[in-house]
Amino acid sequence: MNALISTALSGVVLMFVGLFVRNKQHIKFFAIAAIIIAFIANLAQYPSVEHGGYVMYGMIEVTKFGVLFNAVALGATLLYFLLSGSEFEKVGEHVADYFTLVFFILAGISLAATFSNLLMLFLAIEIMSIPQYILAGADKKSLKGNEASLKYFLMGSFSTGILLMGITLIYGAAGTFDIAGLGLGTESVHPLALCGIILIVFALSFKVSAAPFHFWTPDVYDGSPTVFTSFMSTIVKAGAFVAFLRMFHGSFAGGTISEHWTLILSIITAVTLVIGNFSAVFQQSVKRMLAYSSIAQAGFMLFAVVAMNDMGTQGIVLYAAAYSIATIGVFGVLMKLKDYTFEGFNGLARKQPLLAAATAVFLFSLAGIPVTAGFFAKYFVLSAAIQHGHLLWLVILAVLCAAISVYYYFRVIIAMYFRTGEPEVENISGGFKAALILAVALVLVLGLFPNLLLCWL
Amino acid sequence: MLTVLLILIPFIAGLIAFGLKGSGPKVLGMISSLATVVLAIGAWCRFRTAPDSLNLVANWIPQLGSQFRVGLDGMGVMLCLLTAIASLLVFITIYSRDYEKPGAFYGLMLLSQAGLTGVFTAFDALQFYIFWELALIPVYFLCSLWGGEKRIAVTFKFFVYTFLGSLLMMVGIIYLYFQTADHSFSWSSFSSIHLNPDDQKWLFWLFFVAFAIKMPIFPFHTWQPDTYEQSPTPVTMILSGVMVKMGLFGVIRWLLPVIPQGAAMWSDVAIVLCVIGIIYASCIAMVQNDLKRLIAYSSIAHIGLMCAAIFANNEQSLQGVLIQMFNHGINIIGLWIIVEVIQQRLGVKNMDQMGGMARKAPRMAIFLVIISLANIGLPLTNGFIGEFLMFSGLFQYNHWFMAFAGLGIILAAVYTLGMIQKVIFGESNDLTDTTTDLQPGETLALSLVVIMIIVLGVYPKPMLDLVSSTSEVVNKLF
Amino acid sequence: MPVQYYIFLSIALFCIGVMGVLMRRNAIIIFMCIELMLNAVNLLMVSFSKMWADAGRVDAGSAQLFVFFIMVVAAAEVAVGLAIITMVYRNTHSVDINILNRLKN
Amino acid sequence: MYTDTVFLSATTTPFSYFPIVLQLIAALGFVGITMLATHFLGPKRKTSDKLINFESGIEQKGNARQPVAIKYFLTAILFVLFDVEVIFFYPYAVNFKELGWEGFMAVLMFVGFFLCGFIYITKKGALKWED
Amino acid sequence: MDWFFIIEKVLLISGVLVLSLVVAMYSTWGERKIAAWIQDRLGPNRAGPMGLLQPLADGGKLFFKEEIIPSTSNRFLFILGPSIAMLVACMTSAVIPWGDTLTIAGREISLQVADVNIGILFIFGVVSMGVYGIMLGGWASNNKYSLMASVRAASQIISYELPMGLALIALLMMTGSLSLKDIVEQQRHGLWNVVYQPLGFFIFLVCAFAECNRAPFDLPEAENELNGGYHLEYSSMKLGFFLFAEYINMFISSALMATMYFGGYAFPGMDKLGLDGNMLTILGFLALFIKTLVFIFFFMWVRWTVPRFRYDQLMRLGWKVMIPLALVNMLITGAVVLARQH
Repeated sequence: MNALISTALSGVVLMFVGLFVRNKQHIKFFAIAAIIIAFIANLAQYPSVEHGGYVMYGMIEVTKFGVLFNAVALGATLLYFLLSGSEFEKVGEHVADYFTLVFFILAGISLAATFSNLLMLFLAIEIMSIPQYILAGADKKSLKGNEASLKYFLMGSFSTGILLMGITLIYGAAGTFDIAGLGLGTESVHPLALCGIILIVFALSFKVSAAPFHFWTPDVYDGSPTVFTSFMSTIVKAGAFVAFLRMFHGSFAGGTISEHWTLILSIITAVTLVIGNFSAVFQQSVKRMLAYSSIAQAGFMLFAVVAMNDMGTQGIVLYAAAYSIATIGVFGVLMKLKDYTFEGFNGLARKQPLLAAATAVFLFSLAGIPVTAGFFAKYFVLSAAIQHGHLLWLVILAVLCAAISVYYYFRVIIAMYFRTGEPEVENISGGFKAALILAVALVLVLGLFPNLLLCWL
Repeated sequence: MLTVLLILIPFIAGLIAFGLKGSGPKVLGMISSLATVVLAIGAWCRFRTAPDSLNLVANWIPQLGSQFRVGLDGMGVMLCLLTAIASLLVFITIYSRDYEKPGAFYGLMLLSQAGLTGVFTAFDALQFYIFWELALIPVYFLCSLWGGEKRIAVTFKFFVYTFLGSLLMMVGIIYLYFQTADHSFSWSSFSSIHLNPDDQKWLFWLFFVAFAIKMPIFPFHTWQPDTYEQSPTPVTMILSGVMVKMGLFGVIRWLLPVIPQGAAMWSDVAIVLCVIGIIYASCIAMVQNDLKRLIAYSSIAHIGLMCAAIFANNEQSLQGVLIQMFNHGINIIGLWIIVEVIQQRLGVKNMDQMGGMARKAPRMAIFLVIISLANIGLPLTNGFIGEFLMFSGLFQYNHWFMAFAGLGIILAAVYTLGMIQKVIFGESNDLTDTTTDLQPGETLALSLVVIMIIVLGVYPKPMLDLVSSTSEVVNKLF
Repeated sequence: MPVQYYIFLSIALFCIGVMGVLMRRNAIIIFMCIELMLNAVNLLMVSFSKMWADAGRVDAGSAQLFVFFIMVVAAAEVAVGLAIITMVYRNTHSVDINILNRLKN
Repeated sequence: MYTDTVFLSATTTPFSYFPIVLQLIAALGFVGITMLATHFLGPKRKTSDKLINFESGIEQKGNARQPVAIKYFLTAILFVLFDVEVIFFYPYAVNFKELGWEGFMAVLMFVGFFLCGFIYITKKGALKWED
Repeated sequence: MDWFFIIEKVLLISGVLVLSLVVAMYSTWGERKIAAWIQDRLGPNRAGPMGLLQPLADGGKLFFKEEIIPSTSNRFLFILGPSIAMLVACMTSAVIPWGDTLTIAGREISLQVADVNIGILFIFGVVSMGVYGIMLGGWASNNKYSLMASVRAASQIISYELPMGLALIALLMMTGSLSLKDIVEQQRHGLWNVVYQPLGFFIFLVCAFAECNRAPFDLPEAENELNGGYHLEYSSMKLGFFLFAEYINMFISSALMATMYFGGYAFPGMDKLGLDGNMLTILGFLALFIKTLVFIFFFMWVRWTVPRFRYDQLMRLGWKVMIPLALVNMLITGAVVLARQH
């Protein structure tokens, strides 16, 4: 709740800061200060929910999980600002507006983590989505950016329509929007509710870019300004997943109802894993590879939704943190390079050992190699699926895909360390290096002691 | 505490080494490996008096029931000792060499040593898995950075193979975790699970594939000759001397006690695979002209025999395997040292271009002969006792298997002697005429190897005593 | 009138919208089809609200409030969408989404 | 803040709109008949010069269907946004006596955000028509 | 189905439509006369006494003029534009209560076509459609002036819809009903709304001027800039529709203002006269009609008195003055009503 209010207000404040402050560096500092305040405000709420959450006006349910997830999202955004905040001004003139939009997205994410009503689900999804359409097209001159923006907008609002239809049908069956009170799982399933659930699955799959609804993802992520791709493909995606998770755990779990959608969702998961990983292998540009990798990672995060147990809930928090930090880090380094192809990384280790080492750690984390946060993230979601009992085939498939993922992540490592070349790198500031080291430290600490994060849950 | 030190010393030394320049890393590596050897011997002594003092449990991730749980049993002590000795031998051998970026090279070597020791001391499944992976990463970088021409593709294949295997193992570990009564990853909880046979049937493969890739066993072996060939020889020493033992170790520590019925159900299949591997590898080794590949294939054959013996399911064979793990490690490292020497002198790996080296380098020739003989298990060398025990165990299990595996040893004699023939005898040529004999460091390393070969060949009892406890325990559970 | 009529009507409208989105190539028309989908949802939402109100639920008005929110969000989408389409038009002089696909290579 | 208020009293039934339908039919009829009548009544002497567009008597230049100034788009978009915000006041205005001061404060906050947006667009120059 | 009900409604609808048309026709005459009076001229005086037949002659002329559809225009939309404009103008009168009920042969006949509970919203919705007529007409002509004018008109109309809506919300807060009938009945038993809502009325008035494209907001038709505006290419009755629609809109706006702020068919002391229902209803209708005519006169008076705004002035007035003013009005109304409640 605090996170929601503070991020929304920060957004408004930043909007006005942009009107009166001309210095872009100062705007960035404002944004960083705002995110720190939001982070602290969010944590300040923790004691009140430590022994059980509470519902506000039947709309928002503040829980430990919500607060923790918000902390992860805000923390990751802080890191994102530290690493890539100065890239904002390269996109266009309206730096403060970009920050504002990021804050609005964060407000959407905090809503997604705490909603207890279908209305709030809808609003959360939309508050997250609409600013993204703008961010995707922030570079008005770039045709690719235009394309990304238009495509994202059309696909996004299409899926919104589907989501709404799903919500309406469920309302028709249940008569309430309260996710705890839908009561669909108890008796035989109303056909309207069934259609509604399927539509919601489709719509949310769109939002989290799960196959076969992923087709917009590569183009959008590739076409958008890199600095925003970094944000969209990480924190926002995690936010959408949390919405997904809350929705399905909150109201569709248990009883006969879960049988109906578990199968669909597990097939979606499988397809997502396969398509994401196999397509990523064939990419020539690191940015596009990361776009496909985000699809692949979405496949892993879907496990948490399918499995419906505590392990999955813990897993999604950890996964969100691990995946976001690592990907933001990789993007942060990527933006310092001129050439986004794999060849652009050739010989980076010799020229910028720190950057190369940090990237390697991030990629290890993405691949799920132990002692990085990514390992425990994968560990948790796979455990969740194994605990579920009927998803072993999916787990085996996931493991095979994880092995494939090594291929494309390691291409970057190979380029950096084992090939020779003269990468064109921008000047690296001390602040950037410090932020990078912080990110690496986070990845490693979470990789060794995931309970530092999970003990809050 | 001693056990933790065994991991920590190379780990910290490795990290420090990254920052050092010039001959700093060399010295540091030497000091660290000496210290670990001393510690490992200390652990051995401690194991005879107070084995429990080697175990340590500390909280790690309470939510998961995973603990930092290290300990040493007989096998563990032996393998830690092997690891320590191997790295000492490697460092002695390459002391006079200068590698590009020595800090990184020595750092990675030491880190891999730490990872290996971690694997051998882990008594918590999750921790075991993590060390299992960690041992791999430094080796991957070592091979890719300092290896031969085709190093990138080859080591990548190696990495993906083993990574896939270990992921499958992770699935198995998680599954077993949910079967434990107290939701714990500890070895004792794992080994006291009562799994129904159906589960054991498929769980076996999840683990076995991971271990089989690492060893490697017949259909999973394709990464191995390429990798051995392309890696820098010091890395190959670690790979073949210690790293492949991870697979065997895994089977003995984590497969047999945890999934006994599964292992029993599939033991025939496993042994058949091993025997095919033995004969296949031996045959290829016979026609092999490349020295490194020849030794690589011979290693496949030996490991196949060891693996077959594990599944032979009796105490004798198991004891044989355990002792052979150590001895094979020593022998193969000895062989690789010589290969390294030859390669460094001649710059070629092709045996056709060698010949007549006995005249120019008599000391090396002598060492090569002794070590080769030990490798084929001649009596009074260390290889004999292990192979003898394994064969007799295998014989008890099934005559035919034993017969086919025995064929392997005959073939081994053929190609090993062929190799000796080609390398050190025969006509010398322009290339070999310029060669020089061993340098002091190399002599020291090889002398240590030969001393161990002979001591253990003549008096293997301490080693047998050391591992007997393990073989008894495992065999009871099996 | 029975609620089924409304259900069928709005589902028909919704399907027309979906078909339009999937088959048309003009960005503006696709956009209009999306709006049609949203309006179909609004209609259905209100009819369900009436249905549940007749069934005696006191909180059936919440569905009507939902409609307000849908309209607001739709308006926000319109604002952003039109801006994007204008931007694209100014850069490419076309709103055909196939042209955009050609730009990719 | 869900209340159990059903927006608008339920005295109006669909039947109340029936006269409006009648009026629509009447208006349609009037428009249609007049259109047809004028079509048939007027003379038809078409020449090509008569049918070209009027451009103050000079030669026609270019196409009229050109993009107009972006300001107009901006106005349209802003209208959509603000109009929808205005829509929110309607249900409030109908029920505001029951909602009392608490509701008034909520609306005050809403108006505050409304004004924030308003000031923002003003400051950004979106409403500036003088060049 | 009650046939009498249908007959009664059909009659009423015909009456209302004819009334609107006649008022619109004679508004043109009135406008010219008033203009002449203000400018010290005579105005139309040839056709009939005082030129009273002039509107009929104009109407006849429009019918018999040649219908020209420019070759480059979009034929369908070109015809659709004026049709929509006229249709919309005819529809708004449906919810205005022209009087109380008449009792004929025991039947209560309401002088309101339809008393729906969303009356104001209905008018709002229908009026918003009017902009389509202008926009389509201007765009379909394929003429630069027309397009410019229609874009201007659209911008202007939508800009002034916002303060208009906000002004109505303030009214709504006081009355608590969107039904025009309810609003009139409340004024009948109390004071006219203009007393409570002077600011609101002012805002509504200004917006009504802008919505009707009347001077000083007649930029879409600014002859000296745009050659006649959005109906530049139109001729015959299609042009007539645009012109008529404008006058009908003016009439309806006047009636609406009279209804919402000046008591509609109610006049002070009407309940004390002691007349019977039917008589009172007729008097009420007359009262409304007179109020409406006064507003129409006001419209014309302003047109010939105040000069036209510049476009930037127009937009600035709409956005930067009217909207904040309307918001403030709304908040003050809310606060006062709530304070009086307790």
